[in-house]
Amino acid sequence: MNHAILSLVTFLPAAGAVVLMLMPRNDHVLRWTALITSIVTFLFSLDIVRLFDYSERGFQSNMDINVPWILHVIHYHLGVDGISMWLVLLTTLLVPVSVLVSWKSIHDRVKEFFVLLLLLETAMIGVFLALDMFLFYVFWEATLIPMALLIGMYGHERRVYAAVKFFLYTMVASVFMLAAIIWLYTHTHSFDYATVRQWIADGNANGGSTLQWLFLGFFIAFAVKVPLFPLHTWLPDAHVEAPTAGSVLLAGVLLKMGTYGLLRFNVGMFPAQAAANAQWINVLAVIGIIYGALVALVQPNLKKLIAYSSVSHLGFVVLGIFTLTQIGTDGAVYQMLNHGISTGALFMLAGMIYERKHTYEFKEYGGLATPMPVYATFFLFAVLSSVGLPLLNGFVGEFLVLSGTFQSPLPHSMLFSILGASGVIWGACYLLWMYQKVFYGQIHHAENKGLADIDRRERVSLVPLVVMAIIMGVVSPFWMKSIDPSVGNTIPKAAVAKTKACPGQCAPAAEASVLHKISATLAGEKQ
Amino acid sequence: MVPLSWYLILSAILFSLGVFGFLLKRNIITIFMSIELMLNAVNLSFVAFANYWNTHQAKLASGANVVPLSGHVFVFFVMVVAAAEAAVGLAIIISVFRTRETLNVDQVNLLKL
Amino acid sequence: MNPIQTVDYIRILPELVLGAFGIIVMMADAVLKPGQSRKSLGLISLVGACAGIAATFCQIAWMHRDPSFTDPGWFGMVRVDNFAIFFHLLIPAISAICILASLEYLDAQNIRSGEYYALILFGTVGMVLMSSAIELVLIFIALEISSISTYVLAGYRRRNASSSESSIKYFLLGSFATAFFLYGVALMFGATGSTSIPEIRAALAAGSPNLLAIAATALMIVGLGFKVASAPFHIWTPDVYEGAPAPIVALMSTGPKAAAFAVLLRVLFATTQTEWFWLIWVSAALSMTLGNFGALVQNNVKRMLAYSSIAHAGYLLVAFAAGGDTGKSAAIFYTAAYAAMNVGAFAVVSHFAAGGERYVSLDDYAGLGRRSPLLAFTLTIFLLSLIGIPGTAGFFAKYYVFQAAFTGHSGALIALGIIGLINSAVASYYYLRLIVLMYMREPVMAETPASATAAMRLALVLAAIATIYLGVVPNRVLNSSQAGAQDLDFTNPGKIVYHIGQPVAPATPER
Amino acid sequence: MIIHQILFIIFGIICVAGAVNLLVQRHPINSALSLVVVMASLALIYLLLGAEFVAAIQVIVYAGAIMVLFVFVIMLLNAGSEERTRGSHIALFIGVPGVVVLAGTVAWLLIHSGGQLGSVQISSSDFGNTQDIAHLLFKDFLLPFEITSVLILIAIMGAVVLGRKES
Amino acid sequence: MNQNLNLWVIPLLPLIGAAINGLFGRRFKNAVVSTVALLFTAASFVWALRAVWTAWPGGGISLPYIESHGTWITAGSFSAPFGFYLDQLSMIMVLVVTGVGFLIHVYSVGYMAHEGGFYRFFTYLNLFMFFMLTLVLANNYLLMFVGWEGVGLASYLLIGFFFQKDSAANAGKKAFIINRIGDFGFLIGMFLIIQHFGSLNYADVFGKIASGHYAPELGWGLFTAIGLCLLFGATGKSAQVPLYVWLPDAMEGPTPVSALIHAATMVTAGIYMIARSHAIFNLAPHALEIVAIIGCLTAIFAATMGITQTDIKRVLAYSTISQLGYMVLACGVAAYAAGIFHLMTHAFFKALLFLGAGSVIHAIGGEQDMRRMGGLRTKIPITFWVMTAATFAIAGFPPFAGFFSKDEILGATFHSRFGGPVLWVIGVITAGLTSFYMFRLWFMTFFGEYKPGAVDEGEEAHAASAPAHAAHTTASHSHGHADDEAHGHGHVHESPWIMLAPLVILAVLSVVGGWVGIPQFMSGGQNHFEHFLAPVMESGPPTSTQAAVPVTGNDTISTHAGPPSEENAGQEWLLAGTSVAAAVIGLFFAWLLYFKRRDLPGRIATKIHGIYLLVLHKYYIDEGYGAIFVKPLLALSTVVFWHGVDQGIIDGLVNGAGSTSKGIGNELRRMQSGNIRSYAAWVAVGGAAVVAIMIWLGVGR
Repeated sequence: MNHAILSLVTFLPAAGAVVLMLMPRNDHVLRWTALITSIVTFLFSLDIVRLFDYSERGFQSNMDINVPWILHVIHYHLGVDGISMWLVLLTTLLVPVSVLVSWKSIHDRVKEFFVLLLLLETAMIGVFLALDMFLFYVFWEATLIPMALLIGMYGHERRVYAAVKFFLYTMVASVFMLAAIIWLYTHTHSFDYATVRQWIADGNANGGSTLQWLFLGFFIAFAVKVPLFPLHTWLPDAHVEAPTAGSVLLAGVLLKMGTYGLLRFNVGMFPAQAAANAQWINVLAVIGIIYGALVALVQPNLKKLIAYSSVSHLGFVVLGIFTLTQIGTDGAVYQMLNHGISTGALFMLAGMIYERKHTYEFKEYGGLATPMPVYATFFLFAVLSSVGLPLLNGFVGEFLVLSGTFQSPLPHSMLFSILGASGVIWGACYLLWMYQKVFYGQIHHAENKGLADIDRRERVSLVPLVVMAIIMGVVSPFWMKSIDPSVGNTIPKAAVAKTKACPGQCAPAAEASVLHKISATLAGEKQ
Repeated sequence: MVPLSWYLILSAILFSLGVFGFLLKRNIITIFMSIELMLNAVNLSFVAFANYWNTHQAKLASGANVVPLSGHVFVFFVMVVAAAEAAVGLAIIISVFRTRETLNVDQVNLLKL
Repeated sequence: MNPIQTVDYIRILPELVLGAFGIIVMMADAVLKPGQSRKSLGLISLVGACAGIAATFCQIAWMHRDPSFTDPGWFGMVRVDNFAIFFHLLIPAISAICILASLEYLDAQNIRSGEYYALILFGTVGMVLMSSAIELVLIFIALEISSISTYVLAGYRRRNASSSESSIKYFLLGSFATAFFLYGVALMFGATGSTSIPEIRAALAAGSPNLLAIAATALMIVGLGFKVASAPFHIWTPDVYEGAPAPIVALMSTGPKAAAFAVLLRVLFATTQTEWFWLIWVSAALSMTLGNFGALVQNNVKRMLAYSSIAHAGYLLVAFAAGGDTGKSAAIFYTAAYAAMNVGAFAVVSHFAAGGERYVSLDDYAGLGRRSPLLAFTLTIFLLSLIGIPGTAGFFAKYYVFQAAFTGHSGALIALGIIGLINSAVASYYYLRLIVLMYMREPVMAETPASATAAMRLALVLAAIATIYLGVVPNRVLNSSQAGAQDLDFTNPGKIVYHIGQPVAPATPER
Repeated sequence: MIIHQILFIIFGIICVAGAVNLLVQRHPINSALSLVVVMASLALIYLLLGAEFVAAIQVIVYAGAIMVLFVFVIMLLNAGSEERTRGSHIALFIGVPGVVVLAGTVAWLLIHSGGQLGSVQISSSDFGNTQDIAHLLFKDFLLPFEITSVLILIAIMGAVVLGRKES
Repeated sequence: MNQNLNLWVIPLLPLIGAAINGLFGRRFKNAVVSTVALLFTAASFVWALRAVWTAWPGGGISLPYIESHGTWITAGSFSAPFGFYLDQLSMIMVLVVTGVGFLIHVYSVGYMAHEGGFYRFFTYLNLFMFFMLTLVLANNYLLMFVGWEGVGLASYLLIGFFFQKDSAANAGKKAFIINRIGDFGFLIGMFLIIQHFGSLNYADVFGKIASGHYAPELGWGLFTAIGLCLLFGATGKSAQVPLYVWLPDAMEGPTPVSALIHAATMVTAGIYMIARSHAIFNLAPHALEIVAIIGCLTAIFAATMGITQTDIKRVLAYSTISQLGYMVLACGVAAYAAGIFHLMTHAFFKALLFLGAGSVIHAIGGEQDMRRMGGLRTKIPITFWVMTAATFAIAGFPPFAGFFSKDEILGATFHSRFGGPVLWVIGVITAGLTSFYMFRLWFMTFFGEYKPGAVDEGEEAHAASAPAHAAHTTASHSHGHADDEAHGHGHVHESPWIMLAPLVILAVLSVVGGWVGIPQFMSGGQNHFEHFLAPVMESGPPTSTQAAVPVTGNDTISTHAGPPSEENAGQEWLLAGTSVAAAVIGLFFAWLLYFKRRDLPGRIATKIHGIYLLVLHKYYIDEGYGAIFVKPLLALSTVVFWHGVDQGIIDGLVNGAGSTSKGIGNELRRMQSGNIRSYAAWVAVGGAAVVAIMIWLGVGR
């Protein structure tokens, strides 16, 4: 049973999708079936937590499943560690919520919608659990279709452009990853993550330039998904046009697939390259943080603003991962979960107002706190969680990321940390600006006066996220005790040590000299 | 004694003339005839090579003798195929002529781009 | 003692069965009234195609009984080995699905002549024979059988100008290319003294590089390259596919192509790979690029799929360039995968085209996801497979090809692999366009598409199942293709990988 | 043996001349007749090569049957002189040079390897006799021979299908 | 020591109150809401009293008392607990916060009685209490940061309480964002501390500093860097130059909020933080110097701006900034105890002033413009008297509370090497200005004639030239008090007792609150306050650091702990006298200009029109920030980043790649001319190429 749990969680939604496909088109029944399927999946996924063995730093051997699939080299290999476990749970949590939020907003082609949603869930879970690179790629690509269809079929005016852009961007990028995977296979004759990782660690790859290319192959695929500046332009379009559930899952889970990949593959498999490339990647991450925030600041459209805020937030995650420090990476993983919760909630809230107003433009809003106080309160929670208010989840991640960056031995990381920390200012700027635009002031549009506040179903769908935001903000060790060892198992030790050893570039030394300079100057003044 | 290469070059010339015919003639039937010309050129090569192998009795890699006459047999089959092609080809030409009222290939260009 | 033994007849059993059914169809046609629907003939021919598959199973049974079965038969004319068996199963299956798709199509186009099915069956005879023939004479004749039948079938909508144009173009250019092929055969005969592939192989392996043989190979590549529609000999494809009846395009884009690839495999790997490596490299790169970029701007579904088929020929040639057991095996597997998805796609096209093939523009596909969910769904599967989305035949086939390319560890091959991967990403755009139209646009076509007949549904479901099967659990087929690849060198007696009613022996890990 | 060379040159020139005439003539009938000339002289060259059987069927099947079919169709369709339309610049400006290159390469190759190949001669009179061919055809090449029936069947059927009047 | 104080209860109680009111308050009656809020605040106060009582120095508990309740954040080697910390410093803070906080809660029940969103108000207020208590009770910087950010949030919510008013919403947002800018500095400071001390716990950090467990070659520069970062944080929270701009706008909030958050408690968090980190600052004399300068600058700068304001709450706001400047100055001269002392007294009298102002506003129906007041002395006598006490206290008249604390600071400034006479002079001038504008307020509000609806003739022209200001005053009309409009003008009434009682208590405290810290030279005994805090403040730098930091002699970082010697007593008296004199001068001018010769201000204003306008518009700092930071940033984001980079370059490239591909496709398909001969030509050319390439390569081989 233990060995089946991962497969069960992965394929239960797909099974549900098949059942849905065969059911008659009774929308109500379909909705309930989808909801029940996703909730049952969530409950099963809780069992993973129950079975989790905290004494094991790497992948959990008690849940591991590894059977030959194609030609004895491609395996059906699922495994979970402290990093992927929570991402799976995030997925299984967000899907029922997405089902709820689509309850009424989807009234046309309901069956297709839920089928796609559940298929998407299977693919997403699979991405996090797959330990065979071929299988990983299969799931990775499998997320594309349902998502693109969700955007394209149920989206808004420019949905087709957005769907195609999303699809092509990610498709083109993941091709490079496929090339890298195949290359690795042809040299290692294995797709197994651990095997290949060991092969590289043993120094079997001849020459750093090959590894550099492989690193880049994986990196491009993940960077687009994250999305890292300057590969982010698909995101605003996709988000704005996507239906609410699509946005929630896109921001909540799909983007995490990118950062998860960066951590698992780019850092986990190519530690030396990760250290060598961390510089410019961190530059991009920091640009992403600031750039995303600044562009978010001037968006006239609610969803676009949230989309750009994702660019900014995911910049933190990437920054944390490529500090290659325990603290920074812990924070990054935690931030992945946080972002899923808070941005997921924001998109749901945006969807609820869209259902009432059929627009995301700020100029159509204003003063909504008066007719919709409960809604405004939920929104405030999501905003604060996103802003990174202490005791809510966002803070823990951001703090750890920045703190880790600050202490990273990589060169210039202090500067990155300081620039990244300016993100806390930008975050407040655009989110409060948004909140004010939507909720404060007088009501300018007469029809807004009569807007109905959110109903019971909508509250039910929001409550889990709000509760999670608080719990994760207060008792983060509950998560950290499993994340921390797994991160320690993933991030390189040798690579960082190596960087540390390099003369002249070593950060503490550089920083020491800076401080020394300051003190010398000040001393000179004094004398 | 005629050098083999003479025959082969004659064959190549005829083949090229056939290709030129295809490229330059406008009438579909003539183009088809050009193809026949090409096939004839090939036949000439076959026969010449058959004669050559007959002159130079050699062993194949597998140890069997070279069978020079298989060149002749090949020519025989080429002719059969040419005949069959001619039947079908001319039927197609008739069919084209029925729908287009022309035999000029330059005017048979409905499908393009 | 009769030099022709029973086993020799078994070696051509599928051809015999198919031919017999072809003749039955012809005879039965004469019995039917002129204006009557030819559905019954279609069913007979369907049985024939299935009987062809059954005959192949009979061959497999013989294979188990008689180890000498895989020896050349008919005085060195045919060799029914794992390689041939693969295509003996594949090609009649393609024909069967095409026949299923034709049942409805012929009625819709008001075509009432039973020769159609007979031609398909006879063409299948040629194709099947191409895969087992190891003598250039027989290959040539088999090639002509399959070609001539498709020339005729392409022009089957006789009242339609574009159909006959398609036919004449195919015919003239096909004959033109055949002449090149023949010229190559002639030179090869001159160079080696034989037209038997094993002999040629042995001669070339033994002797020093022979310019005449090289020229011969080049000319044969021209002829066969034309048949498989690889650049720069692809030029006929879009026009012919556009004009020909849709089910026939389904057939000729897969069946004769698969057979031609089989011949190409037999011929090319009988010669020295280094001689044609760069040629195939360039051809593969060109095919992929020209095909995909050409398809980007098409507005006619059939034309678009024609360009896509050029591109897929390119992917297949990557496997040729890669060579080695993996490369050959990848090429063999690709033919099957491509057949599954492309037959399906054209079957859907033939359904939606309706009478007179009116609706073949991309825009006509708008909103089909709503109007014909099943057909749109299956077409989506085929398109996804053509894109190369994991879980479908197209993905695994492509993956396998690129894996073969990377296995070479040579810069040129890796470069080719990368070109291929980028191309497949570009290609996703135009396939996606169709999906987008079906699911994300509202219908513009006033006419509601007719619902598909049971036969059509069956055809689509079968093709879809094959597509998914090859993508998810390709082990069985992979084993066969690997064994087939090993049989291409004619030396080993060939281990038997086909089993009837027995579990598949575990395949050896690829190295 | 100089006589062989002289005969080859004569027939070769006739062949080429006929082929060129095929290109030059504008009426298909004239082209067809030129082709007959080519085929006939080729038959004679076959004889020079000792291929009596092939020479015979060249005349009977090719020059006889096939060309008659051509002439028949030309007459049937009442094809006139061909118009000098300018349909394809590519054929002229790319195709022709291409073919020149092709022919040049092949010719160079043949001359180059001609030395290795040596010469041909009319060998012992029993080479290429019908009996040997028959042995070959009905034993070694039995399968192709039989399969040809399918080819011909298809050809007949195709011709019938395409040529048949619309019902 | 073994006794468990359960400090965690103190912040938790208001949180429970906030939760109850927040979740269910909408269905409660106002009475229930206020009961809940008051109950939990009072309980918190009582618990705090109990804790302080138990832990009082000399009791059974050794200070600092630390308790820990599990881990909040942990990652790698780093971890931060939910831990609480009680020493003399936090005792004072916790009592001030809960005490004043409770009084203001009581007051609010009356003040907010007629406002919408009653439950919301008390939810926020309780939430604020929770965060503020977390801030002062935390045992590590990270938890302090929780409170730090949290009070910012509460402030945001409460400033924007009347969210339908754009100005209120804007002010809330501005407060939060500017606080965030400060928080940024705090964060960096924390990163530096983690990096070098591996922990954020006070005990660890200060312990390591005390024992010299830090890299000596880093020490000095490091502490300067940390100090400056923390100072930056403090400038945000405590409204110092250059980040003070949010505080005047924060007056958009209800008046009790201004009293509690923007006068008594939250804004003093920065001072608390600096005092808490004195161990770090003591090792960073340059940072201290900058602290002192910023404090002094803020004090005088804000005081000048206070002079021209006509909105009663804004005057108090600038006054608050100015007083906070004093406190920061005190910290800057290492007189932390004096800073905390002033913090405490200021909490009493400034809270009182705000509440009094609230009472005035309440009395006259929501009017905040002092030019429309006057003569209220008789109409609301109790308010008048308590306000008088507070005014004298802030102006620094002995024996009011403000005198002692201010004098303490000025004295320390004079003696300190960081301060010296220059800063002292500025401080004294500021004291004079404080006195002036406070008595200006006093006279304008309570003396003369009551003139509702009027604008002083003398200032009318200038008021008109300040449209923003005018708009503000009209806007304040329209806020929640609109329903009081009926009994607004001409129907001036004293506030109910629920509002007056806190006023009275605070008034008493304003008078006597300073007596706990009567300096030695006056009383002859010891300065009790300073003595009380001494154990905290003296746990400063050990002498061993001297070697590591040669440029900073131990004398420079004296903590102003030692009592001045007998010979200095005269000088002390002189200094005290000077500051009192300054206050008297201020009082005189205020009397002259706003009581005796009420036409004079207008005439002076016209005479020095430029300067007047400059000051009236607060030196155009807001506009300057707008022009220098906000507008260019928005333009940059819109034009360059969004339209330029995003849509122009990146999407341009992406879409360009698409259209280029299509273009290539279009070119390529021209090959497909439809002409068979052309096709044959391609095949032939292809064939030629194939043969040629293969032969060529074959020959080459």
